Amino acid sequence: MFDQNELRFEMVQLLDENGNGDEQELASFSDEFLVTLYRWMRKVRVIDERLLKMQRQGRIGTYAPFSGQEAAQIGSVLALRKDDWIFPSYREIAACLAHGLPLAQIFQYVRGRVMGRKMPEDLNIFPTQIIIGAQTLHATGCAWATKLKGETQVSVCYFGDGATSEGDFHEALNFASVYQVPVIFFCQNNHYAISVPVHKQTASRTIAQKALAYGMKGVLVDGNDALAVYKTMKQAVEAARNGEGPMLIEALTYRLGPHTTADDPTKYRNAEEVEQWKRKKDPLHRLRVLLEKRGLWTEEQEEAWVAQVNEEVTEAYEEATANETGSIVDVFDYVYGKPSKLLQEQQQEVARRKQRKEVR
Amino acid sequence: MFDQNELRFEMVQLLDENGNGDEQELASFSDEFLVTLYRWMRKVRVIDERLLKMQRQGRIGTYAPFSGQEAAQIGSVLALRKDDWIFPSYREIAACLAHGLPLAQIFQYVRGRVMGRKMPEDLNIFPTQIIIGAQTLHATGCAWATKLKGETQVSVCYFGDGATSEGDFHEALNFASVYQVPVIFFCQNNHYAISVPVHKQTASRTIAQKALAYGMKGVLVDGNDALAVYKTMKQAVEAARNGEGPMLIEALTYRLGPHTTADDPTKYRNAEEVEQWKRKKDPLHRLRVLLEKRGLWTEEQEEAWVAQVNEEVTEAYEEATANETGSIVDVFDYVYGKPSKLLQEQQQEVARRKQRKEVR
Amino acid sequence: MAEITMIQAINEAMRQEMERDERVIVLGEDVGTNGGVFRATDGLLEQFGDQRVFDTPLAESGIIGTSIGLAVNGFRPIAEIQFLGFVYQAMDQLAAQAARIRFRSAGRFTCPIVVRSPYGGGVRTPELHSDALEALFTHSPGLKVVMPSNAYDAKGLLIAAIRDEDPVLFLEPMKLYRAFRMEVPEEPYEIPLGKARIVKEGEDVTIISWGATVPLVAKLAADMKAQGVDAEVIDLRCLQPLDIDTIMQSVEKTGRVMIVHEAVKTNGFGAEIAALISERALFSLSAPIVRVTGYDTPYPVPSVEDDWLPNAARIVEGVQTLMRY
Amino acid sequence: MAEITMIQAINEAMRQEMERDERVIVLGEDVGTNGGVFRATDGLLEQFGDQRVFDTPLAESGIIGTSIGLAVNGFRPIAEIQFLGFVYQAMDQLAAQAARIRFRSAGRFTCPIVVRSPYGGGVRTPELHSDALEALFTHSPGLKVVMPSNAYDAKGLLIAAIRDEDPVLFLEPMKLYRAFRMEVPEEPYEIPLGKARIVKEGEDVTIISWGATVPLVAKLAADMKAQGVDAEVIDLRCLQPLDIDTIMQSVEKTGRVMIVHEAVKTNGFGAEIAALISERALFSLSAPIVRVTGYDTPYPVPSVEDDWLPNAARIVEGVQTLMRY
Ligand SMILES: Cc1ncc(C[n+]2csc(CCOP(=O)(O)OP(=O)(O)O)c2C)c(N)n1
Ligand SMILES: Cc1ncc(C[n+]2csc(CCOP(=O)(O)OP(=O)(O)O)c2C)c(N)n1
Ligand SMILES: [Mg+2]
Ligand SMILES: [Mg+2]
Repeated sequence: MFDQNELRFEMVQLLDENGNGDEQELASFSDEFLVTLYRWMRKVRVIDERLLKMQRQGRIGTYAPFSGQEAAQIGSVLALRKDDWIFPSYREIAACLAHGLPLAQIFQYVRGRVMGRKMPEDLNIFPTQIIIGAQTLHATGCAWATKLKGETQVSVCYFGDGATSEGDFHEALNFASVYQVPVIFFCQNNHYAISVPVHKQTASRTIAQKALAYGMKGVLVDGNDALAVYKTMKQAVEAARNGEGPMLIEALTYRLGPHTTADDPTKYRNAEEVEQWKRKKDPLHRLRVLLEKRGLWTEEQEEAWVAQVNEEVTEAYEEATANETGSIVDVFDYVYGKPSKLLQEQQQEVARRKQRKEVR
Repeated sequence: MFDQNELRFEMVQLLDENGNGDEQELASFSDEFLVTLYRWMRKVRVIDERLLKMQRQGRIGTYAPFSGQEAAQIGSVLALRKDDWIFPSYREIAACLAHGLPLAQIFQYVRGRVMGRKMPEDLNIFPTQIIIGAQTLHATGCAWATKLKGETQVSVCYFGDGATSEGDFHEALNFASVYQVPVIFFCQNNHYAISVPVHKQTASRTIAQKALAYGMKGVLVDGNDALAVYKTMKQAVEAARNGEGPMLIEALTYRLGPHTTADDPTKYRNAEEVEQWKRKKDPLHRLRVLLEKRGLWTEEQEEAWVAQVNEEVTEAYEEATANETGSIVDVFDYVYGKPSKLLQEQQQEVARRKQRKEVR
Repeated sequence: MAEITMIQAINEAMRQEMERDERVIVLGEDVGTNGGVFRATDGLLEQFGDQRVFDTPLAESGIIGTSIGLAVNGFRPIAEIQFLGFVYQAMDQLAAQAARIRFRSAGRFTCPIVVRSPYGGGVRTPELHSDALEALFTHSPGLKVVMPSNAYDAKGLLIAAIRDEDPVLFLEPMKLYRAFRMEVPEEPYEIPLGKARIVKEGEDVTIISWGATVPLVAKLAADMKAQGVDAEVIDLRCLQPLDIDTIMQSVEKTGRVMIVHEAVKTNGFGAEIAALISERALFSLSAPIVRVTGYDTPYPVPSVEDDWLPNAARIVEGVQTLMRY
Repeated sequence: MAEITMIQAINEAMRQEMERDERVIVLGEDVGTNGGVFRATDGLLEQFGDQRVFDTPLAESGIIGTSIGLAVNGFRPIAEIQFLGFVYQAMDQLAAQAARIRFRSAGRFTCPIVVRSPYGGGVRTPELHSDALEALFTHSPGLKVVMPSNAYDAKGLLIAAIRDEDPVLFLEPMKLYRAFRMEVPEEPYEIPLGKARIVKEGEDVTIISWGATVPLVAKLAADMKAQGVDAEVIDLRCLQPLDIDTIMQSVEKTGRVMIVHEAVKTNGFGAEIAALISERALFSLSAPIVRVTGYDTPYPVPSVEDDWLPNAARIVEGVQTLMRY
């Protein structure tokens, strides 16, 4: 009889909520790395807050904030090589930035511009996925290609707790394990899929244990502990790179904001719960405590850094909006390599309308 | 870390390949039950062989034989109450017969007649499913309905090892466990999905362990041991009936014949392997040995029974073919409760053609 | 009579049917505690409890597939697909399973489920949230396809859909959810599935539309009247079953036809209507049929969607073209 | 030149492309050891090994979804969906993912995959093995849809499809796999996607068809000639892109049109063709367009399928009707 009551449950944690941890373990992280990690996390938090504000001002469209999940996203991406592939969903803006996506490009995306989902040519980031779970298969196929070519990139697929209920998640993990391809399934279990709490999503005690269904390895990690995430990811990525196959990582975290700017989270979760996570378990807090203990960070540095990032955001916004291109005429260029005659007719019609200023 | 190497693997077996087993355990089965069980298994084996022959004679269409899987199908169905629901795929003719489907109706089905998939009104059997895995969700929904109504039927879903790779399987087990509905997922792992061996289907060591992904219980049972199947199923069904939720049962068995009459199994498996299963592990053999040991069955009885079943088959075939009804005109009656005007027009056109004898 | 929005009408229809018939249940993503991402199911969990309203796991095939089992075993599920673009995930369960249960079982089993789903553009959604995919289902025998364009119709059609013995896809134009209010009777009523509505009678040209595009067409038809073109506007309301008689009567009268829909042009339901009309009334046509539709590209990003959707300029131009004959 | 069957031509096309381009790989259920349930991939595993030919797990969404990742990362996968009726399981990955990768990424990524799948009736298969579902995909921008009707075309079209930069759905009429042999050049050749083939020139009536129904139509057209009706028969070969010019030229000439396909009538691709013709050549039509198609029911059981499919009686009657005008 297989019964989850007989499984051993443990969660990888290096740094607890108060910034304490096993000294020897912590000593393995260089000062430089810790500062880089923290800078990234603070930076994306500022960006997230600015984007939220801009959405309220009507400068960008519906937005899915990621605050609270910085450790999971930054911690995991910093463990990657520049040429590794990542497969983001709508909530992985932090991961995309850390993997090299320019901020100005993010603005193209959140402003719904034609070129908004075009990733720069030298960046191995798949276009943002909206369909929950669909990217798990793309990541698996991409990693499969890497393996067949004898190359060494790893593919990292981001998704949420809700995504684990989709059939595609199942098919992806199964294929990945059957073919032993270098893909990491990185689940940010932020406790909710819009309004649905994870205990209504699945009766399994963890997401990580779902790996057992595929003969895959699964790890549960404290997703608000950037060091634990980094270390776990590093190990998983190196194993995958060495041909040891895929892994499922569950990073336990929490979305502090609404699902998107169209969502009212007070409908489905209470203020105390959110406060708990905000006050006690903030992923930035514990890292900052560690930095301060090591004398690596001060309030002045914090302020300067925040100011600098704010400046960057403003500049990127201005750059992105200064000469926004892309009109309805252009969308016809990206349906096929060569449009059919009937499609060309439609494009010509639209081009005429554009000349007549009927459309933009 | 979750790792299948840390799981404990065991398989329920009461009667080994030579008809031996724990005496006390075996004593719990009445003579009458053992004879009934064997009679059913022998009966459906004869039917399967006859159907295969009839297919070669062109009397019935493509056929998916089940020989080798009698213990799994009969053992599991005999553990059910008459009003329990079963959800068969194309290979579960034995299960359907044992649950009460008249043989004549089977002929309607395998001869591709219009009424061939109509289950009798008093029988809780879902129409045969062709789409691999799709019925897992129907069974879950049906069991959910039972629970909501406060009734006590159990739904039993049949499917193969290949079906476990489909997204629907995953979604079904997840829903079933989240809502704790009275459904048993009964997987006949016959080692192949057409030509694909189960080790190419999944990297998990068993199908049963996949239950862990859903916080469900999973059991591996010797699917060629009718007693083990019966006992395991009985326990699962009683638990489900008592509100203890769903279970996944993997019955390890083997398809002795081709996937269907259109399949050539020599393309993908060797004769020795088949011989092994045929000679050493036949599900009928070990039960017959037990019966003979108890003095419950003789060669004469065997011959008489086979002759009787053969007679039944001939009669059922004659009954089914004597007045085969159902024409192309009728199919329009089953698209909607009330056909649309445009559909009526089409039906009238066809009816005119029938009068003109252009169609049957 | 109260003036309510379409989303309120939809909510009211479900509530009243749940009060009337305890076999009616609601399931889908976020339909319970959250009351639906558009609040279509607001208050239902509170009123009917968690044995009639279910927040399901995030799995569309699962939602439709379990609904089939629920329906066959005595319930009348109303399943929500959160946005129609996600219905691709449930295509087998809808088009190959729900649609064919009656057929497959030669009438032994029926599958009375309603699949509600918001669709349609103009509201700046992320990718795959705006696609109009009705034509996938008009090509799937066994399914009914209903697409209301206003609060009154939405209530009456949804009640009829819930009471129907067959699976009904009920597609709600999200742009119209709160676009205007309308007098809607408080008591339950049915609008039979398969009856089109003549929004405006006219003599010169027939404009056929459904769902999201109807208010725009109706408004333009009113404007045109002032300019001397008397358009008849037909709101199909239901694509399957189709009210072929109302269409043909109008076409015979006007001889000029425009079809307006948001779905991409090629193989949209507009193609079927154009084909039916030219099959049945070719020689009554004074002019080629005009289709004003989405273009043959995937639904584009927010910054250009208004220029992709059928708009006033294209519709007016189309009518002018028709009147030139 | 060797005389080969369509299935041999398909096999040869894959083999030759795999020899030419090592990025071409094959994956699907039973395509390796078994060589495919119809033997389309026979011998490929032996020749190219298990790093180019893959027996996949039983999961259609998985097959298409991983093909997308393989394609974006440098391969040119040929994925088999064992029977077209199972494509519903992969609808999202096909119509919302593969079809939109280029669009979504504004050209950064392309998705050169070929999805091969047998379809069509008349061979007494179980349920959902015979459905003609091409219209679901002609309504899905970003996909190309190719449907050969003979060995020569199958080889040239499949090679073109494999070399194409966009996702191509390649639908093979299983009834024709071994129905007849044909001279097919041994060397690889391409038939450009989007060029129809005039099977028989004629003056009186245009019959448009594709895939499974073409041989029947061609045969009947030959018979009709003897009876004084000179039909032009067009085999579309490719529905997307569509050879609109060939269609229009023929229609302008004959003024009478019949469309024949196996798919159910409502919203089949015949509807789109009828709509296009009446949009572009209304006044050239002497008679209403006739569609001879599957009926608007699910594909029925074997004992009645021949009476459900377009057959000789219906096609001949349709031509007679057209000629009466
Ligand atoms: C196939 C599909 N179904 C439903 C949705 C609507 N939807 C968008 S986000 C979301 C919840 C996702 O939850 P989770 O996977 O936990 O990710 P999170 O938003 O928490 O990061 C839902 C239901 C969708 N985009 N795609
Ligand atoms: C969705 C779907 N994909 C593919 C098929 C074709 N097919 C029919 S049976 C089969 C193998 C099924 O294997 P398994 O689940 O192990 O059942 P078994 O035949 O061994 O009883 C396949 C691939 C199908 N019927 N449905
Ligand atoms: Mg979540
Ligand atoms: Mg099997």
